[in-house]
Amino acid sequence: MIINKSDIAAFLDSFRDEYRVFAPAVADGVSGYRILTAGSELTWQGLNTQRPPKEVLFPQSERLYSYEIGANGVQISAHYDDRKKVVFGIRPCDARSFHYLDYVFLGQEYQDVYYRKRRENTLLIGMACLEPAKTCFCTSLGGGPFATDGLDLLWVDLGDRYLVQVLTPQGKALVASKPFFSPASEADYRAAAAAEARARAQMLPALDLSRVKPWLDAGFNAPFWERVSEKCIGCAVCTYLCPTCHCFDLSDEAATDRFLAGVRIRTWDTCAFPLFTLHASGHNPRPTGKERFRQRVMHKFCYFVQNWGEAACVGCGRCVVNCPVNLDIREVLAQIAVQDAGAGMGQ
Amino acid sequence: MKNPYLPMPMRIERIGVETSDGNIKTFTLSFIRDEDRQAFRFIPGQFAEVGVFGKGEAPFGIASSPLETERVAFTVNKVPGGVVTTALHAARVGDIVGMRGPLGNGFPVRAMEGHDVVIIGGGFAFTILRSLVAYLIHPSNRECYGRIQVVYGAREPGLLLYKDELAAWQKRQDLELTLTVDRCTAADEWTGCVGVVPRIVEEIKPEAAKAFAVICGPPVMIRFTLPVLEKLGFAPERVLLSLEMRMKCGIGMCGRCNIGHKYVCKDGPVFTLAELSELPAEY
Amino acid sequence: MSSNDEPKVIGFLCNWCSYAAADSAGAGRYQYPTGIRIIRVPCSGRVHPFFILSALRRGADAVLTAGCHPGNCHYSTGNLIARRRFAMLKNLLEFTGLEQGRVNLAWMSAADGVTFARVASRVVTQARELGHYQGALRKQSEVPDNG
Amino acid sequence: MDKQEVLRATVRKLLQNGQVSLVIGYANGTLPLRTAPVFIRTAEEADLLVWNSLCEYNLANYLPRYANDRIAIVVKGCDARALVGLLQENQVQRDRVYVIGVSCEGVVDRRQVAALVGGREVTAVEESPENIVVRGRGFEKLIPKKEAMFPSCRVCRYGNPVLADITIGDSVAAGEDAFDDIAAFENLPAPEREAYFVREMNKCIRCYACRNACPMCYCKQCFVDASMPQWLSRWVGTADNLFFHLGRALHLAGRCVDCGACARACPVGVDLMKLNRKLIKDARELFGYEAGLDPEGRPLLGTFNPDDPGPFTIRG
Repeated sequence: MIINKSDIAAFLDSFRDEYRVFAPAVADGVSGYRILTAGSELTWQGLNTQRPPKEVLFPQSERLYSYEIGANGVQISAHYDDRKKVVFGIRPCDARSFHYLDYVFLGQEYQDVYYRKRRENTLLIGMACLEPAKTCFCTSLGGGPFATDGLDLLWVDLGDRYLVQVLTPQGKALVASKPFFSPASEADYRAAAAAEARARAQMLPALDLSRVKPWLDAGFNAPFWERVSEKCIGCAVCTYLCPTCHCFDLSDEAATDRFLAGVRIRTWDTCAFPLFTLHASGHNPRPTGKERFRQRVMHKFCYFVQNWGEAACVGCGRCVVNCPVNLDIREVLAQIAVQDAGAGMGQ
Repeated sequence: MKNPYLPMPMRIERIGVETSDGNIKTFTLSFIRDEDRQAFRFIPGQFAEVGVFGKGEAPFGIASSPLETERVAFTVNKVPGGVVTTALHAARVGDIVGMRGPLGNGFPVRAMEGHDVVIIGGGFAFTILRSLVAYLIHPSNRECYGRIQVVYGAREPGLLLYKDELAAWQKRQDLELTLTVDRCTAADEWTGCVGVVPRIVEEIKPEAAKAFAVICGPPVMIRFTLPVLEKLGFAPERVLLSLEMRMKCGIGMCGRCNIGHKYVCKDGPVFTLAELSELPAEY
Repeated sequence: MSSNDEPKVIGFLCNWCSYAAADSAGAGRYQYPTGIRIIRVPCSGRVHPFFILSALRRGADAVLTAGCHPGNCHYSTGNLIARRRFAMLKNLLEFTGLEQGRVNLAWMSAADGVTFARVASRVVTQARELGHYQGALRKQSEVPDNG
Repeated sequence: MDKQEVLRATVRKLLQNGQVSLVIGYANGTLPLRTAPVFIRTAEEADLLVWNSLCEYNLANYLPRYANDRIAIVVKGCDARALVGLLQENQVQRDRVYVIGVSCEGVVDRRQVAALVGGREVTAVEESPENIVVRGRGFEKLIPKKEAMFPSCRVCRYGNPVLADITIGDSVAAGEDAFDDIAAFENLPAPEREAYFVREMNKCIRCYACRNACPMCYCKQCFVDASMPQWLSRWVGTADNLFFHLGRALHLAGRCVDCGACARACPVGVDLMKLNRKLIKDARELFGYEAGLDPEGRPLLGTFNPDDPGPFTIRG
């Protein structure tokens, strides 16, 4: 299908009564997926936002429930968010990240109800990447500038209009319910295919990760980790800005204005912090930066693959761009790929 | 859909001080909601997140017997700097706390049927072993298992948990209980063994051929007991250990308790020695 | 602010002077406002900046730190350390927009019941005029889509 | 020889003759506009070292980790002041560290450059003594260094390392810092100042990159991680973010050397220097104190003067 660019503001505004529309935008100098109050606010020109879209489904801080203890026990009320949402202009790599979050929050014995309620009520309208950045490496991880995984619709910018690729029944229903779409022509499809070829050609060659998992399987004790992690300062930039990092903390906040009442909150947490694994006894299974850095790499490129069949990385490049000391995960992976196969076997 | 983050409200029914230093207390909790009481079933070795409202939650192994369905007991060691354990120790009978669980895998009590069981515990970690022993010796289960030997050690007599129960167990014919302490004074009037747990295990020489060994205790005890079990011929598949890790969610999502690709909260806390040898030694 | 909506003032009072002064204010029946909640500290030097930030963060409308006159510290120099630290803290807080009068420092001696009553009244009166503290240390940015 | 060649030769010699076993310096990064900290252990690796205006990190940050090694470290003027602070606070032993000072004319700030090119991706950069040229898809821009520089560098008075075993490069002229930025902000009405900080704090994601990039933030347990008492909520919001940044700034009062490592590490551009430079200004104006100049000196807040000003004390 085709939608004209002149109709975009009206298209976005048509959601307003029923949905909250999230789209990439800059506020106070920081880009992220933010709620649009009017379609005309859509001004984003860039590729990946600084803040990852995971926060639409998994906010950095959220209240899980409130409690109040009374004479007859405790009143517990959960805070769910089941409002309808559209994420407009999400990049293919970011959309794939939701697929990984789904494994963790929806694919196990217990389901994360908070995540599920948001996820079920969210439509994803993707925007193909015409000019991937030099820090993009989605093609190394099975994605691509026009990848469709996880999306309901994928839009391709054709200058004065978008070609709309319908990917799910929800996407189909959405297109059918709005008066802005018309059938695409053969020429439109050819233009989109050419744009994809151009975008792919602009990307750096994909990393060969075939040797990474096999080496990591045996590489836990390799001396490699000492040096590769040496410049890491142990902050949370890479993990907080990662669209697939899902680790969190649970804590209680007592109300300051009432006795015996408060909330349980969930906040992002990270394997980069020593407190993450510190036992109350003082013992820490990951006592130094080396173990913590190793955990991040292992979790993404070894353990996650073992548990779910895919690496927990979409190649969005946020960690590459934002690392305060230029510890580039692409370089780490490239180094791993050339490690001696037996190097990690020793205890 | 059930929300795994919502705690069951529980009332503290009894608080027993276990040790002479007062740092270990057993909290017996009763269900406030009937539906929770009816739904809560567990196997020995499972744990629960016990929460003090306003302070937070921490994981504790369930110390009571699975066959006791009216109440659930946890034995809590007060850790300096431990927010939840400190708050629990300050709690009083009648207070309301939260509980989420049961969580984790528990001991493979079905697979252990038809076998001898050698239970080796040290210090505070004995709490889940108490649950296991209570389960095994219950009249409805006892005949499913062979010989049951228990070795339980503490630094000194005053630090042994569940003293009344231990006394009752010592009188039983179908349970061989050996208590040991690292040291004691005359004032303790101690009549049990003196010596560290690994040595006692070596002395009593449990038969490995058709037995499971279950070990819970401080790392140093485990480190020195494992070679003893190996020498006695215990296969790594039949040696069970329960691990401790910092945990928050208890359901494999929050990401902090993994050892390699396994999560202690959902894949454990009970692992066989064979399973552990496949994982990185990061615990 | 109505009279039953009194400001909350946290007073960190040194054991050796202002705490005793508050006591003697009571004994001497000098009136001071009920809105001041007293926390006894061993020395004004014990009052870490975080105590003051924390008080504002968790509900105080104003904070008073009171210690011995310079030169009279029970530990000889605690109050002099406190004075420097307080200068940096107060300037920084006011730089970030906190109103003057929210954080205060006063010196007094143990016998100064009258002084204590006057200082306490002044701090509470100021706080009453300023109204409840609702500044940046009390604001909670909401995650836009958190139900 | 240019500074970089002298630097490499110096390091080669230090490693060859065994004077040190490790050198911490700068190497080329994987991105334009970036260098990366590098840890060098052999003379051959000395060629990895670079010196240019992208050497933005304060490498003194890594020193406390290597308490048992004899190491050499490359420092700019501000980094040397941080090192002095660490010596003052007994975090580093002077005789274990060989200090390679490099006179510095300021570092390029990626954020300034990004603003000057409208946020477009920079794919290549070239440096000349006066300018940098940045290129990206469909653009090329020549930027005078002064404009691309980190703001504190523009008024830096300590381009020449205050402490060094060897100083590379000619001495640079000292700048003049009248703290105009802070003074201007002080003159804004209080509600405006508060609104500014509310906006800045709302950006913060509490990744603690600022803390971890700071050489003076070496506490074994940071106050943000304390649980008894728990000063901060885990909730990431205005109030607790401000508590964190005020708390951190106050911990650095009289210790911060204005190197800006925190601000450059921040992924979301929180204006951290506003807080830090206010405290630097006050320390200078109220107590005539400057951090990181005297290894034998005592920290500002660990000492006092009986005549310290106290105009703020209230009377009954």
